[in-house]
Amino acid sequence: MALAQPLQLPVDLDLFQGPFDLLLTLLLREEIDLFELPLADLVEDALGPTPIERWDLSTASELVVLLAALAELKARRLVGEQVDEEPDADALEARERLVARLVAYAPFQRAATWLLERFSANEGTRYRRAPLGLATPAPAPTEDPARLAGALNLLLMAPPEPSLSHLTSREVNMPALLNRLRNALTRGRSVSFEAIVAGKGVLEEAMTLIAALELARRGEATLHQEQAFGDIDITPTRGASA
Amino acid sequence: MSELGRQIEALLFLSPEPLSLRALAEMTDADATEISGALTELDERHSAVSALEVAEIAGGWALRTRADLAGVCDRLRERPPDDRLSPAALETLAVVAYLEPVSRPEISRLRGVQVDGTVSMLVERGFLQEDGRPEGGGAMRYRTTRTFQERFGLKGSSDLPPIERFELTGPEADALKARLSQAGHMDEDTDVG
Amino acid sequence: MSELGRQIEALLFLSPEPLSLRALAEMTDADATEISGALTELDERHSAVSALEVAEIAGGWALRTRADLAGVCDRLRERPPDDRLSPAALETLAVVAYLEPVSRPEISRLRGVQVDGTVSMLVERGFLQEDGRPEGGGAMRYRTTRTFQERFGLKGSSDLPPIERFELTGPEADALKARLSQAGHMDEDTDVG
Repeated sequence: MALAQPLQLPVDLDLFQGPFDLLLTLLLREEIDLFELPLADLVEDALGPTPIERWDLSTASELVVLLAALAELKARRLVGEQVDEEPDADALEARERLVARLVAYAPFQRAATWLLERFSANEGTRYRRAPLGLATPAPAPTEDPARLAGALNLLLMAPPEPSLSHLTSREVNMPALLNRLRNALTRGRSVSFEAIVAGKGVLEEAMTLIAALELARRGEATLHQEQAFGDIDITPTRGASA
Repeated sequence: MSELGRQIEALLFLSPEPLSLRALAEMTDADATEISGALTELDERHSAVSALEVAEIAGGWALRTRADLAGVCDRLRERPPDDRLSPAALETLAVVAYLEPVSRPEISRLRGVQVDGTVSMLVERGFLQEDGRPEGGGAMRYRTTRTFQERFGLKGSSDLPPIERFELTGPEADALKARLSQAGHMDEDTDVG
Repeated sequence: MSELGRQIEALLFLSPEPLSLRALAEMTDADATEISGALTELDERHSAVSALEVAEIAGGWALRTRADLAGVCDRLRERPPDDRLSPAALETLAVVAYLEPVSRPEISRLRGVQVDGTVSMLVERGFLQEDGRPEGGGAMRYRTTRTFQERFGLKGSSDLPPIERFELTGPEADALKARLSQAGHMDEDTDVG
């Protein structure tokens, strides 16, 4: 990597960050004419109320002393004076101190250039900044989502047809029972209720009883029961049957 | 990838800051050699095709997005409007990075300017932090931060070139002195006024 | 992996919350079909060996660590956070503890640095609390909390070690000195200089 050359700073008054920049520029870029530098403006900017970085007062005063001495030398030369002598002692001292500080500071200026390269080189990478709490890993599953589907499916299924098996396995209807009773009564003088319903289901038994009661109501038969819960004799009424 | 590699990937992914070898070792019950091996393995797996890379940075290891994806990343997370640093800010950072902990008056003396505003700005942007006052009182001293190391791609606070490398060479310093002595004595021919 | 896949990986990696298909599409200038394809591709690349997985969660897509790594992730979470007080925090706490109630501008003047960030952080961490504005208006003032006292093992707000040296001079310093003595933190005749 090439080291930044503090001796080759760009000449741009807006870029002066401090007295050292100005000093370097003045000393090392001879094409800047001292008289072209708006010295008063520089000093005012540097020490005024609103600079980004006000010049350190002692540094600024040393620089001003030096600049004044240089300006004086130059002015005398311009009017044709022979100028051999050194600037005055103050200016010499200021010069020594400034050079020493310049030499001491130069490494940091170069390091700043190195930092700038790093700054640019690392511009693209981005770090994750999610707080730890937010970055919850997937918890180990303790429930099977299939159970959810199962639960909903139960709600979505059509209800089963109610079973009629406990009621009857066969068609039972009243007109058929009445006809069966009437047929039985034509064959004998009387029939036993129990004989008729033997082997039938409870429902058919109950409906046969209702059919017998219906025949009695219509006057086609009489019912006789010897004792409670005993058999019932069903006897056709004389002349009632066809 | 090894189980240790997977564990390290998970840790680097979750951690909001770079993790040191030691921290990784503690959390995975592995030793430093194993960790280093797993980091290499992890980096190799990512290097081929991934948007991510394993980086040694700011005193530890981190997963980060690759530089070529900066464009799309900025669409998610806008960069601060002025991400640039002025020469004044860079020089101040250089002084602090090499001399830390160092106080504002010390930086000022070295730079020849008052640095209060610049230091405050650098603290605000997270590149500098306060580091206490010296025993016996005195000005607050500053040091660079982990953010500084991350942003400048430094592995740690000592990951800087030796300052000697930046010093003016003897001849350079002598030339400077000579030039200054000659200033005002420029050759009449070149002097057009 | 496709460039779109890489972009999406970077976005999911950086985002602290899941990103919707629409958000991903906007940031990558791709359409939903392309995004879905790239998500599948990304998931496949991660599924084989990675510690991470692409998950559709809470209305969007996210990268997250796999469930089988919960153990090591918990060890990261359980690590004691670095909650040491920075020098800036300690000094700010000291100013508030001895002078409370005290405003940010007052702390700032005494410390010679901006304290907004530090005060906010201390409020967030429960060491400081707001204590109202002075009669007639002015900046919000702060005082220390019970948490602060517990952390420092103090029995109460007046249970602070006495100030034994006071070297500042000037009108502001005199006012400061009066305030410290009134609060019982310093003897009237404490050595000046």
